[in-house]
Amino acid sequence: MEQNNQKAALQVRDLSVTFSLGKKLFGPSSKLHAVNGVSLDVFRGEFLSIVGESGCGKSTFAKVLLGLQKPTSGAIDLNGRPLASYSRLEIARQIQPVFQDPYSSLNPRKSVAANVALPLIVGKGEGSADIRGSVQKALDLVGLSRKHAGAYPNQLSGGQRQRVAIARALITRPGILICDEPTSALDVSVQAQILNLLQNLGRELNITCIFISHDLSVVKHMSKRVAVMYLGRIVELGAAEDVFNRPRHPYTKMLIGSILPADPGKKLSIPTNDGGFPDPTNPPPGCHFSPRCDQAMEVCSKVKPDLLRDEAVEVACHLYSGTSTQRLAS
Amino acid sequence: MTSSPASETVLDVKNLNVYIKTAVGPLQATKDVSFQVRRGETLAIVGESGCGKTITSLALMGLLPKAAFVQAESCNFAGTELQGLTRSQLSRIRGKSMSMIFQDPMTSLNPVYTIGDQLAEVYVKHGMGNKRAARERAIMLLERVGIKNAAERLSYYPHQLSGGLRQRVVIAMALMCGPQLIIADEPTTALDVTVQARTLALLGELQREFGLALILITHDLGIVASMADRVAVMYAGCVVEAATTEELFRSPLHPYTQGLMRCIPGRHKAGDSHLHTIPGMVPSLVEIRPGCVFQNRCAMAIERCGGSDIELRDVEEAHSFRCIMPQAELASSWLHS
Amino acid sequence: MASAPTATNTQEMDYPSPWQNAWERSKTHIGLQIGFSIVLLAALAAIFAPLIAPADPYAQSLTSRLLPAVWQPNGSWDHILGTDAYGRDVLSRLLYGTQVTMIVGFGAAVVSGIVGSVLGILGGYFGGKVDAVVIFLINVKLAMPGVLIALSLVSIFGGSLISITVILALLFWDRFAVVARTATQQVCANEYIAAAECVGASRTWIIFREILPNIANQIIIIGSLEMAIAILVEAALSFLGLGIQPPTPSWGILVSEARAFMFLKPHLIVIPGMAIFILVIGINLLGDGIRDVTAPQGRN
Amino acid sequence: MLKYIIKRLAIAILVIIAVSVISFALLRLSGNLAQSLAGEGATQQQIAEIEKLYGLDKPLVSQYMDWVVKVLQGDMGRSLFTNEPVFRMIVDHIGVTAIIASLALTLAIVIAIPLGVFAGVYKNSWLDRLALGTAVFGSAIPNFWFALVLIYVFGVQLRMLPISGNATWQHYILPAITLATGVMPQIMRLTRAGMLDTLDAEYVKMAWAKGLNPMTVFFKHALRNAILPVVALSAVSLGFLLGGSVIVEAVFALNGIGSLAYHAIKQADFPVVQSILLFLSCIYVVLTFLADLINARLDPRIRLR
Repeated sequence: MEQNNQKAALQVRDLSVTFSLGKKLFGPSSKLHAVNGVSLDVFRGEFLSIVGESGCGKSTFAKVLLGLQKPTSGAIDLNGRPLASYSRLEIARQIQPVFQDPYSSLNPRKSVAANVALPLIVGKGEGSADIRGSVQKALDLVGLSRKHAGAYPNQLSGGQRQRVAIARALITRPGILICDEPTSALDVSVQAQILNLLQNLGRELNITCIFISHDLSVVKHMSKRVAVMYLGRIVELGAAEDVFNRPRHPYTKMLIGSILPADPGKKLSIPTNDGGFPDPTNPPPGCHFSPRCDQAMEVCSKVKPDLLRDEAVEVACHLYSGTSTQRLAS
Repeated sequence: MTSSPASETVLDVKNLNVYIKTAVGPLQATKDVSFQVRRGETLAIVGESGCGKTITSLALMGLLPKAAFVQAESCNFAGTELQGLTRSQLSRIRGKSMSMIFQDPMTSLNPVYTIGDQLAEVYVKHGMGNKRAARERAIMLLERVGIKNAAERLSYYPHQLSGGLRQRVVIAMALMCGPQLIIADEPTTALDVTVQARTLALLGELQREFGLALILITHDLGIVASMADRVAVMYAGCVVEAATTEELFRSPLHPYTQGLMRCIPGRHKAGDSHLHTIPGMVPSLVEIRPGCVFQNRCAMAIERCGGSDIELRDVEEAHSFRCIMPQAELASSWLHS
Repeated sequence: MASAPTATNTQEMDYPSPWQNAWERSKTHIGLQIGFSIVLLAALAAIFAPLIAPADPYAQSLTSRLLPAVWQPNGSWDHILGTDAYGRDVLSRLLYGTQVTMIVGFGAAVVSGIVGSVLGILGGYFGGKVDAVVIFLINVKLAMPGVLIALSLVSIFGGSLISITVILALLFWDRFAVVARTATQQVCANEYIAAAECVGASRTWIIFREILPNIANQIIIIGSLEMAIAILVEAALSFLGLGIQPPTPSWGILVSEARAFMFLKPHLIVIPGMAIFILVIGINLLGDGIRDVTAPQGRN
Repeated sequence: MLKYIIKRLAIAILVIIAVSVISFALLRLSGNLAQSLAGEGATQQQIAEIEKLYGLDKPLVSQYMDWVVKVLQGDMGRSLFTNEPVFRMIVDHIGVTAIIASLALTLAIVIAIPLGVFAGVYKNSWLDRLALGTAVFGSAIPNFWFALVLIYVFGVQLRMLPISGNATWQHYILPAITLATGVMPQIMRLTRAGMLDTLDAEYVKMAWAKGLNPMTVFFKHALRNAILPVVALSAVSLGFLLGGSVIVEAVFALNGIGSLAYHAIKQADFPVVQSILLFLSCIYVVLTFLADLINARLDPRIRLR
């Protein structure tokens, strides 16, 4: 890999998360493979986006990285050491989240200052005098003023709340920020403010940012590298430019085709042959996308395609792997 | 109604004002909102949360909460003045010649009745035919909106269908009585992107096929660009700019419209460039000052903006905006951004 | 430092804390004020009964049996509410009865509140098997005929203040558990709980610092309702003779003792009955008022 | 659906087992039963004989097992005082209680549901205030005292209704009103809260948008959803009324299961008490199970899971 010389902040190998959905009275218990064999390197200081529709496993993946969800199998290394070997507080000092809903991500019974100071108080890293100063610095960083420190979350607008949530995440200066749909609950004009803020902070504090979103235009604008997920698997991974300019996987093409450009000249392109989103508890065999794919071949519904390099990007599709037909024969 | 020429105006709203009664007196939620929709035409009402776009649609349908009241110069729907209609007169129009599609298909279908019951209900209520006729029409429309095995699906309950399919059922329901006007309030916001594209495409097809007037309420300029013939941009209860879609995207005049368009990611090249932002946030109803509603966030604001209310100015046949700045100055500010 | 544009320049107002908001709202909340006054009055009466009661509530006098109240013919200011069948001063018994009522009601609400909330929070927070056990306990509790169990327990353990309080607490914990459990589940669905987990907060921290403050007002409201019900049930048990034991002046006993004379001296049952009724209404108003003024407020 | 029923059934059985253990244990807590049965001046030998007679000398676990086995065979034992079979006693007394409890529940539902519906529909109107006022009144009034007031007003002053015993149907009216007053507020409040929720729901807005009549919207679309939790509450209330009628039975001199239990408790007639507790719990469990079935019938999200 060309980026091998860069240090990986996070190294994810063959990660799976399986939920048991309770037993049926007769027959086997049904299982949901929310994340299914995901491998991914996240390099220090990069802005990586994970994109996909609801149910593709992107949020579960984020939860695993944050330690909120135990993986069923697979390995994650943080700075070269297994994530499991870190204590809860050590992980907290290095990885922090920004969540989707600014209306539920702050404790309504605590002031802004108390919400922001939470990581320090729990981590007991600094004395109380320092906490005040650190909170102030963190609020400055996200563009909030001193007087907001005494406010309560319900007295702030959605954008301001999201800034508070970012301040809380940054107060311990973590190396990695995981943003799970941080702007999908916000208005367009406010979304732009928050996106700019994240971009500035990422660059100036040299933070590794994992950005999870369903909004392709936001992802296209923000990220250097993109991973496209479908039904728990990464189907395409590469530099944003390559993925958006020359998508390879038919699902990526469909997603990009679904972007509605703010340009009346271009007319809506409709995805064809769309059988609809399959039942995630009983995904189609082989390539999960094959029933919706208009380029599907015989092999697609039988053999799971591996994520393989095709020029600049990696893609999990039989169209781009010459070996698959032979494998079917054998 | 007899058949009418394509240019016939289906809905003509003049100076619609909605007030909400509160403990501190009535608050004005929309201010002098005017627009028209013609047969076969899509009007998009676009704006951010709190701009009054949903209140406007609820006012048209007579679905406002009890605390709200309406004053308008006129609300003419296909020759009928909606203002002053009694509840029962209005309910003869609602669902029959004017129907509505709500945002969230997960909650807009009643969970305890079958799809078939809910589709047939509106048909029978409006005296379009008996239950058997309703059933046939329901099957026809479900097939038309792309639901396979329509006859069988009639006995399904909403929770047995996916979000995308439910929204198709809602669309079919809106079509049951052959309406002249459909108001769709953020019809695809709750759906996944690939489903959104298909649902919008379907809506567009149906509109052409049935010659509907469509009011599309949305916050998404992408949806506006791909669906609408004309656009009204709302901010803080006012229509700040109205134009044909082509015209609006080519030369937006109002500073808010311009700001909104610059905020969209993807207008720039990917990578380092910063997004344009509109500083501050949408004012709440209590915070609105006299004069221009956008003055406190506007980069071009001058003292005069805080004076009297700004009138809607026509620049071309179908393009009007609410700003005191000279048109040339506004146009050049867009070109140089 | 990053030079982020400031988010706002529009608001120059101060931000009042939730307590200030609640205080402001309570100034105009008449129900809360009435309820608070009634409960405060009852509490004062209970605390100062020995000082303000005109007579010994236990002192019997054969010569002054069933004396009329002051507004009735031949009434006198010596016994403002008259005397009962044993010649005891009714006003004094009523005042001392407030002690019993308040102690049993408040005690039962607090004990059941603690037991029920602990179970509910554990079930709601940990979910899974812990939750299944909590739900099962609630189901078992609901399936048992409460009043009969209480009567049996009183007949076994006797009718002392403490035993009545504990027995009533056993009767009422389930509502706290149900409410605390649902409230905890709702709170746990919020992202600030996940955020606290992500900063490495312990479970104790999350339960006491994140969850509890957010469900406290719901628990307090249930507490007020249960206190009211406990007062009613105590009175009923005492009325049946399987509660507080005579001659201790419980309001239920006052009614029960006056029953034999209800056609002759109706005021003897009307007064203690009304006392219960008013106090219970007061507690309900107070609880509803607390809910109204502490309900979280939206931005506009 | 089948899975749902089986799961409910399993839980119901577990609950009954737990209740039987608790009510058994509870009555063994009451000190030395044999001592109290034998009376004050009994000799050691007499006590030992009584222990043997009632099986009280065996370990608690086997006493419990013996009891359970007998109960399953339909033998609930005999009263220590009248020597009547307990089962017989329960059957003789349940009728009166069942009548007043179901009358009370019917009365409460007939008043509470329409009141709750219209209180929800016309929120903050005079009707809503009246409904809430009634609810506060009903839940704050001590029922033994209310019963006395009813007796005084209708029985003594107006001489309209009989006040004690159960000779005619009129005898049931005042007890039923008393009991209904206690459960009516809860049903009213739940109906009202349910209506407020559902009237706010999108599908009700949709119903308005379809041009349906107000009554269709309120009753077909809103109430049908709001009623689901009320069904469960009604079952719980009926169970509560059956076990809670003891006070009303005492005031109106009705000879129902409540007064049977009351006297048995006073006399420490433990076979009678524990059988009544078990019996009422079983009825409660059956009632809530029925409510679950009705709910499943009414709510396709449960039925078609």
